Amino acid sequence: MWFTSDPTFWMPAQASNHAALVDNIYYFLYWASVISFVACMFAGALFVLKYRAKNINDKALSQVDHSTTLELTWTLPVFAVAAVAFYFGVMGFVSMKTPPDDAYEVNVTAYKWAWAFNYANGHTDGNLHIPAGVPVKLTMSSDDVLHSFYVPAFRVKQDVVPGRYTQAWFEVTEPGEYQIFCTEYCGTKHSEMLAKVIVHTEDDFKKWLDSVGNILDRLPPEEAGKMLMTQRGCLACHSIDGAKGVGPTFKGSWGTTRKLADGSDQVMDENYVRQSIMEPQSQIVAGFPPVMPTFKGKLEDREITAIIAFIKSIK
Amino acid sequence: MTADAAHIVSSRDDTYLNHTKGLLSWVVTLDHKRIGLMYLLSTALALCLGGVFALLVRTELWGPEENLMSHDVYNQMFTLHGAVMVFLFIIPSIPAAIGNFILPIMLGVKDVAFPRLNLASFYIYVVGAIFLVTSMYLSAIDTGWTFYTPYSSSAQVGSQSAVMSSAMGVFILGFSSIFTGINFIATINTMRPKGMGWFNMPLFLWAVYATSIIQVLATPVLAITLLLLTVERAFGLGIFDPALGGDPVLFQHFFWFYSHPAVYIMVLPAMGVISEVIGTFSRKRIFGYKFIAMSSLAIAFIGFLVWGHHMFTSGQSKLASMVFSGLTYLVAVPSAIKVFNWLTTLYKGSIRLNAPMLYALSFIWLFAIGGLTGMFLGTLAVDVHLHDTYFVVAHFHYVMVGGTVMALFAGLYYWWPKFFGRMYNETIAKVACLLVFIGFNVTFFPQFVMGSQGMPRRYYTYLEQYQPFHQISTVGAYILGFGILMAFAGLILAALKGPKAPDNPWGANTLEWHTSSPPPFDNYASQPEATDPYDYHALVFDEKIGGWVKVEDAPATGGEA
Amino acid sequence: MDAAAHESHDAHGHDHHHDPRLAHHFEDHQHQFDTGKLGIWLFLGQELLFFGGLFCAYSIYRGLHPEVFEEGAKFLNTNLGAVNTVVLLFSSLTAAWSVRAAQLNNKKGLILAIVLTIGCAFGFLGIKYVEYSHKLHEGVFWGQSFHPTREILEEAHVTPGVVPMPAEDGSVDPKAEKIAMLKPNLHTFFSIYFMMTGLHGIHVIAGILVYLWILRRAIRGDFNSEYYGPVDFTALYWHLVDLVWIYLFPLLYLIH
Amino acid sequence: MSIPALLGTFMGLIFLTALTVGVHYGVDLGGKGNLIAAMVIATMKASLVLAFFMHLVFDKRYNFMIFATSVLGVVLFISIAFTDVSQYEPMVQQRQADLAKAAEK
Repeated sequence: MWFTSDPTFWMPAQASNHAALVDNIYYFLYWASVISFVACMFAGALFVLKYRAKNINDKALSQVDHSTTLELTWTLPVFAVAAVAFYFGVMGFVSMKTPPDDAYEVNVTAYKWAWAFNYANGHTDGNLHIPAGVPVKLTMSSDDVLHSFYVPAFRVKQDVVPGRYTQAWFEVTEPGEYQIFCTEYCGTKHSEMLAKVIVHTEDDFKKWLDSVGNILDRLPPEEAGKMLMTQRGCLACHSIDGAKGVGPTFKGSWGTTRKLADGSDQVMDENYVRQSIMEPQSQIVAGFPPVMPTFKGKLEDREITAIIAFIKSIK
Repeated sequence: MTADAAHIVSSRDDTYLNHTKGLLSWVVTLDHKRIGLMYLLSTALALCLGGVFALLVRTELWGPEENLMSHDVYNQMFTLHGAVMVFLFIIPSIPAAIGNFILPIMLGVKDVAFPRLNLASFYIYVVGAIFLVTSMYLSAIDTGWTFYTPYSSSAQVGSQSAVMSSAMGVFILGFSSIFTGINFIATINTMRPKGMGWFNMPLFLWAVYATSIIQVLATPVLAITLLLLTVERAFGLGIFDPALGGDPVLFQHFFWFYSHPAVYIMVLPAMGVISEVIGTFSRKRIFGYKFIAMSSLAIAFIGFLVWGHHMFTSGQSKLASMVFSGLTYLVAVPSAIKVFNWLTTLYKGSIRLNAPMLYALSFIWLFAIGGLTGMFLGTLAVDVHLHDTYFVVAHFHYVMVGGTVMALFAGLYYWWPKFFGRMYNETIAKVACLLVFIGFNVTFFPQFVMGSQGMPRRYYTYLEQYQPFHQISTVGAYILGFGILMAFAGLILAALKGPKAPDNPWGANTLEWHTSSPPPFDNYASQPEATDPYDYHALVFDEKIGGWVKVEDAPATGGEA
Repeated sequence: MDAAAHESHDAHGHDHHHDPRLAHHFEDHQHQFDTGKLGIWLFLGQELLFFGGLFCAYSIYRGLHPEVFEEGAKFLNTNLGAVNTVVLLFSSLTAAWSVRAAQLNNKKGLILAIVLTIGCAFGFLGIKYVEYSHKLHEGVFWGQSFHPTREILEEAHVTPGVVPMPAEDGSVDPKAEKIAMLKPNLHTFFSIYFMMTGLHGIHVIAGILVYLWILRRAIRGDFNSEYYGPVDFTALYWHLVDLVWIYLFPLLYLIH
Repeated sequence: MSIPALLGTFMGLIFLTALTVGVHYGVDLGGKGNLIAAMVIATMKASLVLAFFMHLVFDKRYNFMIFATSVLGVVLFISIAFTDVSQYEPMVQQRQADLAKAAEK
């Protein structure tokens, strides 16, 4: 069963260099478990049926109550299976934790409730774009609470911890799209902190990287703003169609007056938006939780201008 | 043992149940049996409360959309489910409820070593429970039962005060657990009867002894952890909160130093119950007594060395992960030894399939699956894939619910005649057992599959590919819930209306069966001398009283085959 | 309480002992004493693990940031710490003496020893109060509340740059303060200092309360050479409080 | 316990306290020398208290075993947690340095 890289009943398709390795140990344990479980339960059922008391006063056929030989005999296979699993588990783990020196590096920031993948050319994206056939190393940190980067198809998982870096690496052979989950509980929209790994061929990846650089120069500000807000996860909480989210919707919001949590009124203008991006907790709209992370130092001035242009355009 | 009859001097009409009357006589009682029953009542209520949360969670997960509740309410529900089940139900259930009742009688003494401390620990439990449950009114915690920082230490939606209230609740509950542990160790150490050396002790006592060691040595670390968390939350200490230079991974070390051994607080006493039940209903000496006894101690001690296997993906160092993985396998050996010995006990036995035995056999089935899947999670590379998915959820439910709840019912049905002097209805008990067994497997087995397929835990909504598994699981949860209600109904019905139970309905030879059912207030007039607890052939079934008596006390025409 | 009292006295018809201080489930005083002693040692065992958590946090932060602890210790008054050590050691002596007095049926000596122990405990808390109030008055708090005044920073000769020095008017550059708090720093030292000494202080207060109860029973004449368990057990607890301080003193005050 | 034993223990404790303060003020043992000296002296003091004031030398062995097990638990807890944290410490320091740099801006 484990010679296939296609999805099976138990495991999703194998898409990274780690996957076959993990699956081999998984299926080793799986068959060891199935065999020992069936053997034990079969023996148990057999004994229960065969030695059932017919008369309540029937004595047991034997009162033998110990055998050191027997104890050792069944301890040994347990040890053996454990030793094999331990050995391969450690070998696999070490290789998963040791990125090659020539790996392509992407910086990852996790925050409630989105991912930011940061490339050397300054571009930040909400999905992870990587080239196929090249080892990729992620250096990750969180801005707020614990998150965890998980791609089932890669068999890769690593917690993303605030105040420190953690790392993960993998190499994907075939281009395609794969699901990223957050697997460390992080609050309200933990289950919607999803993203995709988009694996390009090496050439396509280069083209993509060039095309996403300098969007501010290439696109009109409204479109650049929309791209930025999608990539940075703003739209995960603020809808643009009027739906109620964790934060207020942007639909038709520009220029309106809103009530803040401290009771004062505030017009939705440039200053307000800028302030809310830099210091979100300072002017919370009444009725919404104070959960937005700050983007201070993460968005350039020009980028904020583009975002404002986009918000203005949502009628 | 001719003097045996003399031990039971109290007249049968004077039992611990009617020795004194009125609510007050229960509220301030120092009698271990009544305290045990009060624990039983409270933990049973906690089980029902936690069960309601579980059903709400499962119902919400029927589909990926919003069915019953919003994100935030869902997060509070699974947190409360975990916290209530772990701290209010599983940890105190078998040791504090059954242990309190049975342990002194098994030792042939009048009470535990420190009766006042025993009552105090019950009230500490009640106070802790009030704190924990109050957190629901303070808009409920949503941190998960693990209280991971910095989520728990930084401001969250509506959970500001709830985290502190629950953390203090669990802090207080910890002391209840510690005091129970101290009490049991002191009792077993100094109050064993004549003739009961360490290796003549019934295995249940070994299991409780091992459990108590963990309670005394691990729980204080949980207490200090939650105290630090509370102070962190209130005053911003910066020990665990990275915004102030603290270390959230250190919190996990603190938390799991207790919470991993705590898993054995939950399952060891369950194993003790099973060891008693299997022997009795096979009418055969338990196989490998010393191995079972020592494996309890081994599990307790190794349990202190494996906490880091909860942290393989948390940012723990490579070195620590490898060491912890290696040590984790050491737990597999004593656990496997127990299972093999129970099965071997059945061989050439004289097996009776009364309800306690059925629950015990179900326990072996479920615990075997729980234990084997534990091997997957102890294996480093595989755990990276499975960690924090439904595979883990299924694994620990198989061990903790499959294990503890099955053993709890095995123990309750086994000792119920002793508790109340009344027999239960076998049909109700067996049908309930079947429902619980089926419901449990239907609920949790699909979770292994979807976990392997990558479904993360603590998810409010999910990708559509997982929906069939979630739906099977939800159906199973309702069967399981119904089965548990029925099991309780069987017990309540028996306590109220059951036919009178003989002193020794099962032919077991541990000391508690040598006193009357229900026991007199004093248990024994003077401490009886211990006999071999597993010498089943010293007893014969007496048709007239419907129970078992000593061979020498049996009527001459006794039904010896 | 009536029902409980009723139970324990009316426990069984043929009472084979009449000493109300001997619980009905023990064979004799020695049995009761041994069991109680085992119980109190188990309790002390859990106390060790309880403090162990704080010692763990201490070891990790000191091991990785020794410079922070060197700076932090400069704020502490070694002389007061040493005096407090002696006070606590003396109280341990009197506590041990109280056990001896009880064993010898010396009621006066017992009362005197307990009074001296309680007195020392109050003395210890008094000195601790002086230390705490000085620090808190100068803004030396724990964690995020750590805002030391210029005066105390100069008084402690803190190495420049470790924490931002407040300006003449007492104001602090918020940016500098935020940066200082990003990693373990003096605020972490004082979190640990206040947690450890605070928890120890709570144990001292608990010890005082228990000793007041023991004092009352001693005056009533409850204890004699046959029954002195509670005196012994309380003394054991008190020695543990001393034991913790024996480590806290060098770990917090004696850092180069 | 006899009076000489009580007083002797107490004098020993006072002497060791004076010694540890004296070493602190008077001697620089370099590196971790002073820490080690302070801990050795503290452990000697603790042993005195345990052995005599808490009568462990006269007591049942089981009580000593409880105490020793607890100490072992604390030592295991601290040493394993410490080993792990110091292993990943570089990842922490790097991030904290980067955060400080970002905050400077």
